[in-house]
Amino acid sequence: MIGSLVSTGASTVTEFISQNIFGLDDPNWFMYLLCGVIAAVLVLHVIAVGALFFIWAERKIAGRIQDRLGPTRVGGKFGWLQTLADGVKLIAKEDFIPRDADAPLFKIAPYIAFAASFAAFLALPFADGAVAHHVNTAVFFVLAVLGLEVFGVILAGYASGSKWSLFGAMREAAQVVSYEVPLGMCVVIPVFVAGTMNLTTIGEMQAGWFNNWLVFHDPFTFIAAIVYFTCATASVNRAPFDLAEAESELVAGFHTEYSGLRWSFFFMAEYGSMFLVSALASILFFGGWHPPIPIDIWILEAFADPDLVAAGPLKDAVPSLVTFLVMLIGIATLVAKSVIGVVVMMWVRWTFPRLRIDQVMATCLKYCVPIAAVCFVGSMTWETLDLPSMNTINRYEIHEDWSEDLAVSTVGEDGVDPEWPEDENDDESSEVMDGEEAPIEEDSVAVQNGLSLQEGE
Amino acid sequence: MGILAAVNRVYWHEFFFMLFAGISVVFAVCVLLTQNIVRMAFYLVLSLGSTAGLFFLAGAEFVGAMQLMIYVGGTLVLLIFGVMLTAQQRYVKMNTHPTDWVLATIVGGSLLVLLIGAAAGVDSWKDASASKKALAELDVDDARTATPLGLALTGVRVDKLDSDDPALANGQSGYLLPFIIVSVHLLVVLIGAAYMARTKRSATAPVGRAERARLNIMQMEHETDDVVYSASKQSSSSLLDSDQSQAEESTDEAQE
Amino acid sequence: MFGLEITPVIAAITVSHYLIVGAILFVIGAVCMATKRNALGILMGIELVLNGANINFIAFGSPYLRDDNLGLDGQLISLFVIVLAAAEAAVALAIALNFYNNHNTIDIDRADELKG
Amino acid sequence: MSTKVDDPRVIEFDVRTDEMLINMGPQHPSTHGVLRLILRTDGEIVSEVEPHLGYLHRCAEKIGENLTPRQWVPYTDRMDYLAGMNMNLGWALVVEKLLEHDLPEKARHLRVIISEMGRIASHLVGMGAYGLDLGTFSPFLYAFREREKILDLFEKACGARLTYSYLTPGGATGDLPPGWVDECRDFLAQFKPCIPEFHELLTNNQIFIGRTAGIGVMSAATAINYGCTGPVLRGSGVPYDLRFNGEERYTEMYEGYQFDVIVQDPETGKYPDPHLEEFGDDLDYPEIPKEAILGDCWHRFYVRMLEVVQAIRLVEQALDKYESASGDWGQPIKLTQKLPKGEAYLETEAPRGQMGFYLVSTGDSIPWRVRARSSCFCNLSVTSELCRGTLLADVPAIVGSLDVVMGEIDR
Repeated sequence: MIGSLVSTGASTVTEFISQNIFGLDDPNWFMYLLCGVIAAVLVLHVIAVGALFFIWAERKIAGRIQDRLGPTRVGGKFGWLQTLADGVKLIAKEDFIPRDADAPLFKIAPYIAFAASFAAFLALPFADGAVAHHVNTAVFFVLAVLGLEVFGVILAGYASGSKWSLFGAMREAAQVVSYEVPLGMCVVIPVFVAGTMNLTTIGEMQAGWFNNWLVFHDPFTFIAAIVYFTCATASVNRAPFDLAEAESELVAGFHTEYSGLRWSFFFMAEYGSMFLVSALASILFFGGWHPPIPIDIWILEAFADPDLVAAGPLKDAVPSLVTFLVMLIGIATLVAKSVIGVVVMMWVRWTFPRLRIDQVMATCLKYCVPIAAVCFVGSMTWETLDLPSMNTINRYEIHEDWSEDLAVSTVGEDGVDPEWPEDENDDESSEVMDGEEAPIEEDSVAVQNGLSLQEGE
Repeated sequence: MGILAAVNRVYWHEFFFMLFAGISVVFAVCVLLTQNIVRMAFYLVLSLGSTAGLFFLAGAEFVGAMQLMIYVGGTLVLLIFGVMLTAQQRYVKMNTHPTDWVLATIVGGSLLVLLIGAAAGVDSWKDASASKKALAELDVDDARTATPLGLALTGVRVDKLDSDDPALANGQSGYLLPFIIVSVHLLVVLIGAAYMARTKRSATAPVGRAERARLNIMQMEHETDDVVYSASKQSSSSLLDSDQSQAEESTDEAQE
Repeated sequence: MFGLEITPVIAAITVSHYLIVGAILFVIGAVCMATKRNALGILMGIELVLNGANINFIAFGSPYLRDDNLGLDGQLISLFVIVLAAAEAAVALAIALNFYNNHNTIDIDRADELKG
Repeated sequence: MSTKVDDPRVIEFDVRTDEMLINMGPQHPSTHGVLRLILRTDGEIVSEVEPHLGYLHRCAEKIGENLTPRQWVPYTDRMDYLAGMNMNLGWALVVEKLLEHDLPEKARHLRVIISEMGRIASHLVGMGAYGLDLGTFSPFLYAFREREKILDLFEKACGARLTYSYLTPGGATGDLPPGWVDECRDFLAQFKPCIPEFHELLTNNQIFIGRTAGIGVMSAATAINYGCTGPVLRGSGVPYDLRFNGEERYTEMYEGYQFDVIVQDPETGKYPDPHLEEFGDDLDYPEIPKEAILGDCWHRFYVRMLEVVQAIRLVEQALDKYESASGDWGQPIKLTQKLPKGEAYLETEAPRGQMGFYLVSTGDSIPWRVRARSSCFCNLSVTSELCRGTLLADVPAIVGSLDVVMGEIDR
């Protein structure tokens, strides 16, 4: 039960700590609590420190784009500590509630937005094994929880008692609800190419050279990646889709009446979400925590014990310190890729004018949804017909070091897995697709296939 | 180390169960008691969200995520409707008659007693040893139900492959037909809802729209004292061609 | 000495516990449906009722609680419930909107036009 | 009970919603100063807009009736504070008209240089701030970067950056300092390549076109009926520029200059070809997008952009003429110069349109009546006509395209 709830990702760490520091064979509740807290604090820092960095970066990037310097004073030449100074200012600011506001909802709204953004990080793997909570349906979970952020915005807009805020909230609601459709469709494409909703598995599949990234799987995934990024920009409410806080029309939209620390919580949530959708894009399309050049594989191969290589996955054949090192490289890679995504969002923000609400809706319904649907069907056809792909996904390599049981293999779908003859697989899958009864004579294959799927997923 | 060893990890289940169940029930009661629609919807979100926590706890990860996404996300729409339909008179209250409360409490209480009696009445449901045993044999794989669920919806039950029942062991008896029925049902429902939400596009609204607008404006004028509007100042005579084309364009936008 | 001899404050969670939570949510939802005059409030009551039922399905299908559990069937049925609840909410909201368009309120007690 | 809304611009919705009255301003990010717009909205759709003025009223005209004409020059600076030079010019010309004072040749060219530079500076603000209205921040800073260079030149000429009081009745307060002409040429040389950048960032940008093309369409008849002038009028296709059509006392200032009135040719549907040889071929001007309708926000914006080019042309010609001209920069009239009995009215083409000053004198050195006819006041009055039935986000776009300055409206 703990495994599925508290912190499976940390459970290896938990065992490590309890065995080496406290000398316990079986980790007890205190260890789990400790490791849960550690995981929570680490994730919190991704958002809090991330927001500090991104706000600074946004100013610096905006400054450079606009032919000026940006912050230069606080914290030395580059103004590193500008955000911190701002934070101090925001904390010291008077935190008032308008007379017409619905006070309880007004107070709680920023925390809802922040908590949603924070909770979505729960299931986001930063590298193989570096995940706060290993959710098997991580993609789904992240999208679902991220979608809850809009609650905070709507409550803020409603509870402020200001018409501008209400406008912002309504725009945000319409926008986010609409953009979840193409966003979900784009996310499903890598999911069925990989055959799993498990982000760790999807990430591990794309190990190796950059042509293994799912964005290069077929032309449709390539388009889907672009559509995903567009829709993600819209769903986290960034320019040119930042209608909820359109300052030229709505003063400041949903946070018109907010000030001080509560206001800054909205911003932490926004920057957290930006990082999150970028990280999700990296994992789903851009190779996750694997560098474009397989440095991590080379390191593993260099340290691998030749006797163990044949027995199982590469990671089991190397000293744990090397695994840890590779994990750190992976985390750095993923963070770098996500930062690139965030920087692109900033670049777009400081370049383009804002769209109008009907144009935002038209972009979603007239362009993003049909394109995503076509990509969905096209990519599915590509996968079903087994057309040539730039990817050489070797699914044998996939394993997750959070569970020993899964170290064997993950089974591919139609014909990708060389273990089974292609024709049998195709027969099986086509029959499944047609909804007909599986022939009894192929029972054994069905059993094998089904069990393996259940096992490896 | 006695204490540490004593508190077995199994108790996390109890802890989180009580936490989620408590939040869920408390906020459900809040939904019942509050009269403000938006707050009601907000409490419902919390209640449904912690129910999703219960689902995670019971090992139904996919259903839990689904609950978050669809149920809680659907409540979002409720919330918006709440705001929209009450924006004219904020914090609208519709008080229930005390008799209704008494009656509802009596009936509801009886039902509750009955249901709890039934829930606690079956011995095998209360068998803690089973759950302890299941927890002791905890295997993370058991929670990995997304693929079996998906296959079941396409008609193949991979989890029944080792069943004793030969009919089930073929991996048949999936949920393909219900799945298709539900899909068609959803489609029909969405089309129907979209159709129903449209009123007849009429210039003759049943309850005078202009009258309401006028009343609103009078009220607003009272609030912003220096605003002077005459509600019936519309001149269609001075329309120019370009303005008409603009109006048509705006109509298109509105239809979108 | 502080070990397992202490009687646990909380008994191990069984199916019954889940059922009781489900029952409470169900009853609250039913009372909500009965007492609210607001159309959206009634809709929320329905959601609570369906949710209470869902908890039962999940509990019976949970491998953690019983050996002879429903397995995937429990989860599948609750999936269908969720989907149908979404469909039901869409229709109900459309009705509420239509009602509001015609009566300028969402107080269902005003829906008394068929009264003789 | 049933009612019918007659105005087809007010849209009947399928879903019945309630109307809201919203105050946009006077403290609102995109109302260009202290303009207050009261919007009657139905959701996102604006059914009525009513501008409220007077938050910046400073009794400038009344003050003018208590000061001598030269003393009142600084007050004209504060009317259209983004184009103070052009305001100075208008007042100087009308006083000179009353005095029947003629300028030396050099002073005439100096005035062309200064007022056209002022036009560039003013249009740069209009352009940058319009980007701001549409939610893009960067063009604003690019525009201000260039404007700052013009202000540097003005500062060298007269010592002030905003309220110049440089062109006064009788000429200017001083000659251009040595080397100024070359600096001005340098500025123009480096400014010309910036124009395509602006076109790329805004005029050609697909989102910009989507936000402006077909929005706030004003027919020529509406523009004339409301008394719109300047780029707003020319954006609707009316070829009216006071530098051509104005009084002789004003148009003779531009005698011998080559420039075009920026207005769409009704036959070819094109603007005067800005591909002038002196600009080289690297200037890439955008085609008029298909969505754009004559008289919409895009056209008003584009007219301003092209007028900047024409102003550069004028300045370049004027610099040459200034260097070779005879005479001096013109001596300002005495502070207590007696005005002849009578009245005078003259209109000039300020960046935002026709700026008229009216002066009645009883023979004293202090005018009996001073009146300013500002362009923005008339341009703004068309707002409620243009905004009816648009979306909320179009209101800043339309108001921004009219490019109003509240100082000039309220005076």
